[in-house]
This record gives sequence, C-alpha cells and structure tokens, in this order.
Amino acid sequence: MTATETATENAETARELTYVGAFNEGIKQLMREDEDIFVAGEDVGIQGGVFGSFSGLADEFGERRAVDTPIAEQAIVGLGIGAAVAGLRPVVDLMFMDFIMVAMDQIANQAAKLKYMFGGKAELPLTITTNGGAGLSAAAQHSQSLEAFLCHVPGLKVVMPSSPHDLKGLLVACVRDNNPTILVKNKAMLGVTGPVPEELYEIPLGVGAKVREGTDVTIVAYSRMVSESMKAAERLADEGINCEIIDPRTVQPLDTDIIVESAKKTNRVVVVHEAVRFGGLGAEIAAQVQEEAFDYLDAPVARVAAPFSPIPFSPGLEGHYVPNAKRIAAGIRETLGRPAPGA
Amino acid sequence: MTATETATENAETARELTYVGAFNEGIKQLMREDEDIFVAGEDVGIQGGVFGSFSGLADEFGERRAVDTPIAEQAIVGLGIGAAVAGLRPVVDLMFMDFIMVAMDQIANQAAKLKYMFGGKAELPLTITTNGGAGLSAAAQHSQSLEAFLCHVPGLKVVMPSSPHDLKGLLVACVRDNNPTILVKNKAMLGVTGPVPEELYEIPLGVGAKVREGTDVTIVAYSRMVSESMKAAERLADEGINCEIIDPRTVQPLDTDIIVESAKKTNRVVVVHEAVRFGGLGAEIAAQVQEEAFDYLDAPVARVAAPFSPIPFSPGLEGHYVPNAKRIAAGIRETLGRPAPGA
Amino acid sequence: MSILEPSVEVLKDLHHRMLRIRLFEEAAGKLFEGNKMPGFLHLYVGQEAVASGVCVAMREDDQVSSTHRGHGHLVAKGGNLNQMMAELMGKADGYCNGKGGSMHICDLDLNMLGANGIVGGGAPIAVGAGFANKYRGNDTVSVVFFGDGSTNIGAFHEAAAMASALKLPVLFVCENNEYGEYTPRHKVMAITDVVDRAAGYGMPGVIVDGMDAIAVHEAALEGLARARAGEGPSFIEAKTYRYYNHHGVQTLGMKYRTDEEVEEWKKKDCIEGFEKRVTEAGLISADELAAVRAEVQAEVDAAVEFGENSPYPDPSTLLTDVYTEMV
Amino acid sequence: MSILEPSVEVLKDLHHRMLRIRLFEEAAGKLFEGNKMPGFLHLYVGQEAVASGVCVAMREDDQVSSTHRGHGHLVAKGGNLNQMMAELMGKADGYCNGKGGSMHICDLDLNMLGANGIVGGGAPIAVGAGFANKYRGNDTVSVVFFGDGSTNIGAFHEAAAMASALKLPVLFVCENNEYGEYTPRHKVMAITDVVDRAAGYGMPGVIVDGMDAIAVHEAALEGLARARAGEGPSFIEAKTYRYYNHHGVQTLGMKYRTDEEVEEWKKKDCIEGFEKRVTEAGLISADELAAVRAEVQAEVDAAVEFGENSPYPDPSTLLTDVYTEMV
Ligand SMILES: Cc1ncc(C[n+]2csc(CCOP(=O)(O)OP(=O)(O)O)c2C)c(N)n1
Ligand SMILES: Cc1ncc(C[n+]2csc(CCOP(=O)(O)OP(=O)(O)O)c2C)c(N)n1
Ligand SMILES: [Mg+2]
Ligand SMILES: [Mg+2]
Repeated sequence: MTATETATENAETARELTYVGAFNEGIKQLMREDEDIFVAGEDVGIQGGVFGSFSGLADEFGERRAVDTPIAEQAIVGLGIGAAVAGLRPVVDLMFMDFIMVAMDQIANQAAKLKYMFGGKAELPLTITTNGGAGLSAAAQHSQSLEAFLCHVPGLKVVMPSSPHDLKGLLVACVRDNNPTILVKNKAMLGVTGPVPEELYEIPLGVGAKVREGTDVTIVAYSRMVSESMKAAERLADEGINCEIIDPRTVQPLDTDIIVESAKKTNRVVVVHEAVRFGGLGAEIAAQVQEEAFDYLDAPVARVAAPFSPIPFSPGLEGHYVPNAKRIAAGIRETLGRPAPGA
Repeated sequence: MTATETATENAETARELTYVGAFNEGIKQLMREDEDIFVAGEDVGIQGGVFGSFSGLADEFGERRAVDTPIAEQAIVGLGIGAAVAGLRPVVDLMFMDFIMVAMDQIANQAAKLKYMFGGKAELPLTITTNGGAGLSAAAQHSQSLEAFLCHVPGLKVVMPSSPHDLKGLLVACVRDNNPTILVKNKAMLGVTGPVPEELYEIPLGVGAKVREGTDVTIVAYSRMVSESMKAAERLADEGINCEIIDPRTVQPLDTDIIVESAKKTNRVVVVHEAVRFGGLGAEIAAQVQEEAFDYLDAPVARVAAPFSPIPFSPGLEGHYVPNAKRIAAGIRETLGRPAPGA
Repeated sequence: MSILEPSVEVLKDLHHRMLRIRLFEEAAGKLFEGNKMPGFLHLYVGQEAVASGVCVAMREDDQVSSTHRGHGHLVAKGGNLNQMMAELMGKADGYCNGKGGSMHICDLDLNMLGANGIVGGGAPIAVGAGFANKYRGNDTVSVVFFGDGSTNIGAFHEAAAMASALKLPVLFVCENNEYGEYTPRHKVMAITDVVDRAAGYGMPGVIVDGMDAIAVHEAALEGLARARAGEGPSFIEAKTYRYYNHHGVQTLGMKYRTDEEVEEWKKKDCIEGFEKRVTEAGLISADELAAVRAEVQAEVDAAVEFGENSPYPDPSTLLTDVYTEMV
Repeated sequence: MSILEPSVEVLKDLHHRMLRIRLFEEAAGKLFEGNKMPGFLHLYVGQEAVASGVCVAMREDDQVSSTHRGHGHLVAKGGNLNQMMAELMGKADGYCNGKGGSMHICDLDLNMLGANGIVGGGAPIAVGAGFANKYRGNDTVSVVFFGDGSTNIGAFHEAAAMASALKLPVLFVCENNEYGEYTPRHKVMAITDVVDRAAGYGMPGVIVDGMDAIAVHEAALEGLARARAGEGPSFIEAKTYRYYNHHGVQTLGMKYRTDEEVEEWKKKDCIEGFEKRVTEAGLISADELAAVRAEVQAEVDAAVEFGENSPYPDPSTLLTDVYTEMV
C-alpha cells in the first residue's frame, strides 16, 4: 500500500503545488464529484478562507456550497453533525486548531459518540478541517498542536499531513470516510511546495509511510516535524548515523505496525512532535513501542517535543520552544549515546 | 512528607466520613477561614449541589458565597477566572467532568495560560471542582475520565483523590494554591467511607503516596482505581504475588520520582486508570518509567484501562468497560508471566 | 382560538400521543422505583401537550432534536414503545442496543435525531439538519425542543443565531417548566419570558399555553409553515411544568418548589383538561377516550414485558459501533 | 446632546486618549509593514472614540476586558506606550516580557485585564471581575469591550446572561464595526442592531454614534452609574468602523468592502470631527490641539525607540511564569 501511494508522487500528472494549493485542489475536485459535499465556516465563502484553503469555491460552487457562518464554532461543528446525520457530506472549518477548545463538546461529546450511543444507527461522514502548529509568533491561543485531545476520543479519526502530496490524498480519504475525521493542516507549511498529482487520489487513513529508510534509529514524526526530521537525518548522516523516518500520517487510528516493525529493526526510537511533551502522542507511541518491542529496544524510546509551557509570542522565545532539526538531532545523538560533533 | 500525611489518617481527631462528606467538611472549614472563598455553579446554592458536595453552604454562608448560576459552564469558569484575577479565591463547580468539554476554552486557553501570556503578572487562585468516573450507567456523556486533556495543558494542576482522607487534604491544597487547580471527585465513590481528621490539613500537590508496600510489581493507580488495585493486590497476595501500590494523587504535576523509585525496586509496573487507554495518562507514565528506569525493567510497563469506545449505558456492557480488580489482577499476572489461578 | 378549529382526527391524534407519553412515562417511573431502570431518568410527565402538539403538526420527514428529557419527544414522533422501554432498561433489543439509554434514545428512521445528555447540545445538530433541508431544496423542517434553562448556554445561542442568519427551516420550541434541575428560572434569568430572546436572533416568537395541546399545535403549524415557505426559523415558548422531580419519581416535598405549586399546575393537567373539553364539546365520547386509554395501557404493559424479557447486550458488542467500517 | 455638557477638562481628556490611540496604532502599523512586528496585528484605528469615551467615564479601579483588537482599550485605560510597543515587538521590556504580544497585552495595575485571542473569551472573565466587585460590596464596575461578530459566540451569550441574572456591575460595550474579519455583519446576523440582543438578557441597551466620543462618554456614564448603583449590567452598541483591514495595514482594494464605504466612514473620523467641534465651539484652541498632537507624537516616537532598543527576552525565561510558585 505504501508503495502505491509513494508512487503517486511520481505520477505523470504530478506538478509542484503548495501545501495549501494541494488542499484547495483536492476540495474542489471532491466537490465537483459529489453534490453532497459543502464547506462551511468563518470566512470560507467569498474570502476563500483566511489561509486561502477555500479560495475560489464560492465562485465555482456558489455560496450555497461555500457557506460563511457566524463566529460560532459550536454551531459550526453542530451544523456539520446535523447535516451529516441528514445525509450530506459536510466539510466544516475551524480557523485555528486552538479553537477546537471552544467546540470541544460538539466534537468529542457529540460527533465522536453519536454513532455508538445510537447503537450504530448513525452515519457521520463529517470532516473538520483546521490549522495547527507554531512558528508564526501567533502566541499561546493561536499556535497549539492539540492532537492528543482528539486521539484520546474514541470515534474520531485524526490526520496530520506532512506534505502537499499527503495533504491532498488524506483530505480525499477524510471526506470520503463515513466517520467524523479531523484534518489538521500545519500553518507554517502553507507555502511549502511539493509534487502533487492532478487527479483525485486517496491515501488510506491509518496507514503510515516510511519516508526515509535507515538502520540506526527510527524517528517517528508527523506534520511539519517530518521535514525537520529529514533535515536532522541529513545532518546526522554526515556523522555516520543512518536514520529511518516513519510518518504515521494519521494519528488516530495509529499505524502501530509500521512503527513497531521499524523499531524491531533499528532498536532505537525517537518520537518527535510539536505538541507539549507531557501527555502528547509521543507518550502513547513510546508506551506502545515498549509494549510491543520491549526485547528489541537498546535504549528508552525518547521524545523530542515542546516543553511544559504555553507557547510564547516573541520569536526570541518561540524559536526555543518549537522542536527543530537541531533539537531532533541532539535527541537522536543522546539516544544513540553519541557525542555532539565537536564535543 | 508521605509519612506525615499518612499519619494524619490516624490523627486523634479522625472519624469515619464519606468521600463527599470529607469534601463538604473541607470546603466549609476553608470558607470559615477565608472570606475570599466562595463557591459557584449549577445548583450549588440552596440545593447544595446535586451530589451534596456543597450541602449546607448557603445556610451557613448565605447565597452571596454559595452562588447558583445559570447553566453556562463557560461563564462559570470565566466567573472564577475573573474573580480570581480580581483577588478572590473562587471554587467553581462543573457538575460532571464530561462538561469540561463545554468549558474547555475557558479552562485551557484562558485560565491555564493567562499568567504566562501576561508575563507572569496574573495570580489565579482558582479551583474547579468536578465529578468524573463511570459505573453508574450514566452513559457516554456523564461518565468520562478526561484527566488526559487537563494534564496536557501547562498551567493547570489536576488532582484525583482516592479516599475521603485524601479528598479533604487535597481540596485544601487546591483552594490554597495560587494556580488554577482542578479537583476531580469520583462519582462512584461519593458514599465510600474512611477516616478523616476533623481539623484542616493539607496534602501537598505533586506528592504521591505509597499506599501498599510490595516487592514484585508496582501498580500505579489513582482515584477509584486505587481501591480496585488494593482488592487485586489482596487477591494476588494469595497467589504469592506481592504488589506495591503508588497513588500519585495529583496527576499534574506528576510525582514521577515516587513511581520511578518503586519501579527500580520491583522492576515491573502496571498503570491502572478508568480513562480510555489510548492517549491516557498511563501512556505518559509508561513513557516516563521506561525513560527513567529502562535498565531496571524486566517487562514492558503495562496498562489496564478502558478500551477504545465511548462508555456504554447498559450495566451489561459497562461492567466490561470499566477496569476492576479482576482485570487489574489479570494484567499483573500477565506482566509477571504467571498463569491465572486454576489455569 | 376555537376548539373547533382542529379536525376531530387531529384531536384524537393529540390525545393519543399525550396518553402514550403519559402512560409510558408512568410505567418507566415504576420500573425506576423498582430498581429495574439503571442510570438517570428524567420524566416528561406534565409536559405532554408540548411534544404532542408540535409533533402532530409536523410531517414524518421533519426532524426532531431533543434533550435529556427526551422520551416524550420520541413517543410523540411515533417511537416504538417496546424498543424504548428495552433501551431504558439497558437491554439488547432497545433502540440503541443498550448503548445509549434514556439520555441518548433516538430513532433515525422516524427522523428523531436523538435525546442529548448535554444541555444545549442538541440545538446545533438541529441547525445542521435544517441546513441539509435547505441545501436539498426540499421543504422539510427541523424542530428542536429545549428547556428554559438551556437557553443560558452557549450552544443554544450559537444555534439560534446561526439558524436565523442562514435563514434555515428550523422551529425552536422552548419548554419553559420554570426550573433547571433544582434552581428556579427567576434566580438564573433576568427575564420572565424566554421568548424575549427571539428578537435578538431576528426570529418571530410566540408564547403558548404548554398545557394546551391545541394551542401548541396551532403555534407549531404556523412556525412550520413559515419555515417551509423559506422564511427562516421561529421560536415558540410553551409554558409548562414537570410533575416529577428533575430526575427520578419524587413529586412533592422538595426544597426548591412548593407542594402547592405542583398541585396548582396539576389542576391544569394537559390530558384531563383536554378530555374534558372534547367530551363537553361532543367531539369525542368518553367511551372512546377510555378505549384509547385501555389500548395504550396495553401497549405500554406489553412494552414493559418486552423490555423485561429482552436480554442484556452481549459483551461482544462492547466495541462495535464505534466507527463505520469503510469497505 | 449638547457639546457643552462635558467639561473642557473631559473634552481634553477624550481628545488626548483618542490621539494617543491613533498615533500609537499608526506607528505600530508602520513597524508591521517594516517587518518589525511579528505575529498578527489588529489595528483599532477608526474606533478610537469608543475606547476613549468609555475609559474617560470610568474610574481607575474599574476593570476592562478586551479582545484581539485590544491596543486601543489599553491605551485608553492609560497604558504605558513604551511597554506596549515593546510587547508588540516581542521584546523583554514589554508588558508581558514578550510572552503575550498584541493579542494578550494587559496591565493589571491599571485594571486592564487583558486583550484576548479568542473571540468572546474576555466576556466571561469580565463577569468574574464584576462578581468580585459585587462580592466585595464596593462600587467598582467591570467593562467589557467586544465586536459585533463576537455576539454570535456562546461565551459572549453566557457571560451576558449570567451578568444579568446575578445583577453584576458590568458594562457591555459592543463595537459594531459591521464586519467580523472578512464577513459583513448582515450575512451572519439576522438583526441590524446588535443591541436588540440586550432585551433577551433583561438589560437596558442603547445605540450610540461610535465616531462621537462625547456621545459614547455620556452613554458610558449612564451605564456605569447604573452598575454602581447595584442595578446590574447594561449594553451599549457603538456604531463604528475600522479603517484598516481586519489584520495588518491594508485599507482599500478589498473584496469584502468597497473603497467608497471606507471613504464614507473616514469623513466621520472621530478625531477630525471632534477637533472641528471643539475649535468651532471655542472650547479648545487649534494651537492647543496641535501642541497635544506634537506631544503625543513625541511619546509615540519614544515608544518606538524604546521598543527597538529593548532586547529580545532571554531564552532562560521560556519556562518561567507557567505557575506561581507556592512557598
Ligand atoms: C452542559 C451541561 N450542563 C449541565 C448539565 C446538567 N443538567 C442536566 S438537565 C439540567 C437542567 C436543564 O434545565 P432545562 O433546560 O430547563 O430543562 P428541564 O430539565 O427543565 O427540562 C442540567 C443543569 C448537563 N446535562 N449539561
Ligand atoms: C473562537 C474564535 N473564533 C474565531 C477567531 C478568529 N477571529 C479573530 S477576530 C475575528 C472577527 C471578530 O469580529 P468582531 O467580534 O466583530 O471584532 P472585530 O474584529 O470587528 O473588532 C475572528 C473570526 C478567534 N480568534 N476566536
Ligand atoms: Mg426547565
Ligand atoms: Mg466587527
């Protein structure tokens, strides 16, 4: 499966698109294909979304299908739930991931649980899109990575794409899925470019990808931390350290198999994420890896993540807050017991 | 420190009180001591709270200090934040822990972050009280254990007492603390009795307790799972398995030291909680234990927790959902590689 | 409003639905007292005229969203009493196979989109259903029932404001029973009539006697017609009362309300009053009313038996229904 | 309302505060354009009469809660421009030592309880401050500023409903600038006057010309007096306009509003209009106004210099201020 998808990057139709452009192309193609799909949220109509994600939708599909809503995140998610139960396939947008806090009841108590509480009778083909991640000096209420909240809620699927290619393919899978899914774009990646095939293609939810083959240590990273890990791996290659990188892509359900398989091969694992370390997804991955590959591990599963504080505004501080290639490399050296170069 | 507190259980003034009675006594004594303390929430005034936690407060302190609010959890928490910033010491109540979802923005984006965002200038002596846990056929929206959400938010302190004695002592610590604290009672324990000293005493936040001394395995459990673990330990004692039980009591900050110390002694750890396993606090504890005691572990850190589904209503299902002594014992046997008795 | 306006057929329908709710709820209360009903039980008794009046005015394809006090709404929408009773008892043959219980009871085939354990939680969902109706260009209406207390919570407000801004076919039905749990409305609301909130949403609003099914029916017809005509949402405040305690089956002797108040409201009982009016007007005979009562009682008795005989769900179902499998 | 009512002293105060906001904001906008101001910048320019009118009417001990568009409120409450400018630049000498930035700027000593990055997020906090005032039995009032768009969100509603139910000394000041980000009010609100929501909370409400500081001042005095007298909250809707884009410094050529509309509003500019009135009425001389402007400009220039010279916070402060240490 991984093979097929990776192949799509080299598809004949692939062109360079930005991350946000890949999203925009995907949502348009989906809407052309299925009349039941609409988007709703703050400024997603005429404005096309504050990040341009929904650019051109109102023009092409009309305001009936690209709906500007009041500032009311609970009602925005509820709009999606009710419309989904009534048979549509809604895509509702929460401008910043931090705002899931405002809509948490509708997301976690309603959308996630309806099907189960109803004895299986409801279908909820709802997609929530949002934008997470730090690095833009957007401070404590506009920069968070809150996937740990969402992953802990049975009934949700949570997706955090690390490239334009994956973003489009995972968006398609989310929208076509008959469960509530949450797709988290990374704000600091919106302008990042990469090859994206023209046609609609789907990357299955719950299937991770090996994005770098290696032997000495497994890095598990998702969203923007994949490219930072790639940089770290390149740096470390010069030091003779050969990193394998696994991108789970979907963080709920989590592709534990691909992680554990890699762990059994490299015997060392470092999990990287932007979220706060305590209680982050890295904890779950560490717990699972030591459960499943205990006898293979030569060192504790390590975590490179944000420290225990809200996200500071000043670039002078934020740069020290968000994990980057340098800190990832340091974490790997430590896990391998290697000295820093020049040390 | 642990010694001193345990001693209080044997204090001369100790009487048997219920869990909810211990809370009620504590809050009354605190309010007598400090004019700046008030309680606010739904039905906490005349009615004394739906579980009796605030019983008698309106009579003794008047409705000025035992305030019935509209059904408006965001405003209830906000009331606490604003009053705290203005110098009072509020105790605000959210009837069920599930309702933190409705107030998550005020809890996690406002209360938790204000001090940091303001460069340290705010003081937030705010206590949020709530009731979590399953076992009462209260179904998916009235039974959750959501401490993993709260623990992941820098700025909050989160407390989950396992006995009447601890509840009173931790309540006192929460209310006297100058940070936002969240005290989670367990609904299924409200009528459980235990020795509680008459006087006001404080159990420091962030300090765990060894509630059973043992040698073969460390059980880490909190809230109602402590008593279930005790039962499991007694059962296992008959099988020659000697369990040590650590109750962190405060789950944020977490007393990692006491856990790791015990792990280094017993070499095996089983974490028990009512919350869903994936992304629960057990993951964090497992991750930390393998980080800090890697070379001491003879088996992976195991987790006994709720499975990955919403909480079912029917007692016929809920009994299989919530961890209990039997499942804890099974988890321990597995970690020790011991057969079930009679197997 | 003249009693002669609704047809006899409609009157019989109103009566039948009210009775089905009343007798179902009384039976559920007994089972609860006998410890045969786990969890919380929020009885609807007293308020039957509201659900019945509205649901008789509705079409089958119109949706309902409800609250923690949701049995009445499902019965009024035509709910199957067997499946309801079994669900309240946590049995396998219940509407939700025992997974939901009283607070999550639903029948999507009847377009009853569920009770809800979160105060205000159902309102945004109702707005979504209304959105789907408008999107499809059909003239189906989504109806949301909610309590007086729930109008203080954010989700309700967002839903009402959004429904109105987007001009959706939604009918907001407030059941003002003067209490939210154990707290009287006047302590937690600075207004007397909840309908005063409608103007702030740009919706027309009306107060009706919630103990009078005919009055409720008429108001509902108007609101539904307006929504069907594409004129957007409207708001009905039905003044009503719950006879039992917020939760469980106590009626009298409570701290938060006087026994006299309860007795006063009972004098306006929606079923008694209704029966008196229709017999006095010679529209339905006392014999016929009695026959209906007997028939409904038999249906309820059968439902109790059905529920008692139904098994508890098999533990193997614990982890099903969390997700829809994608094939 | 006659221009003669407020004293010359008050008029000077209004003018001074408006100018301080305007010149501060214009300078911040320039720094933003020059990439010297990280993050988001929501300029208040155009709306100065609202913050100034209200804050001149307030006492020092009265509290303010604000929004993402919060600089104006802090300046009007007497904020120190040096610390403000340094904060917006993310510098160590800023109000929040660089940790908060534009969206979290505050001065607790001035009882300015903070801007807020979450729409509606400040309203419940303001209610809490109002509660504390009443609890203490003093006659301090808590004032909350919020936008038209924010009145659609749950937190705002809960706060307004609670303040009124508990009869708290709170003044709700809505700055209706007709847009929430890039969406005009009429698309997301079925009412024209936001104040129509006040009745639903049981609060008196009034509309004022938000480009007229004197009118705002008068309305604020009334609302504050009512709150001080223990009569509960009230609601002011100030009709106003923001000159710049929702975020950043673009003014014209936007999709969501016409250039003509912007120009129309600029004709009603609160400072120009004010200066014209007071000079024409002979209350303050043109020379004096010019002197004040020069003085404020110097203060702002010094603030820019202060900000530029301030160092970035030391990385060692990254993990401080998360908790208050208990000793
Ligand atoms: C968000 C939330 N807060 C509180 C509760 C607890 N609760 C259940 S019903 C209720 C009272 C609701 O009052 P009202 O809306 O008037 O409905 P009624 O019970 O009178 O039918 C409360 C507070 C809840 N279920 N959800
Ligand atoms: C909960 C939440 N939703 C959305 C946003 C994004 N946002 C920031 S300002 C704004 C518009 C606010 O409009 P209004 O209240 O009228 O204030 P104005 O910007 O016009 O001053 C929005 C949608 C946010 N910060 N918080
Ligand atoms: Mg009520
Ligand atoms: Mg606005």
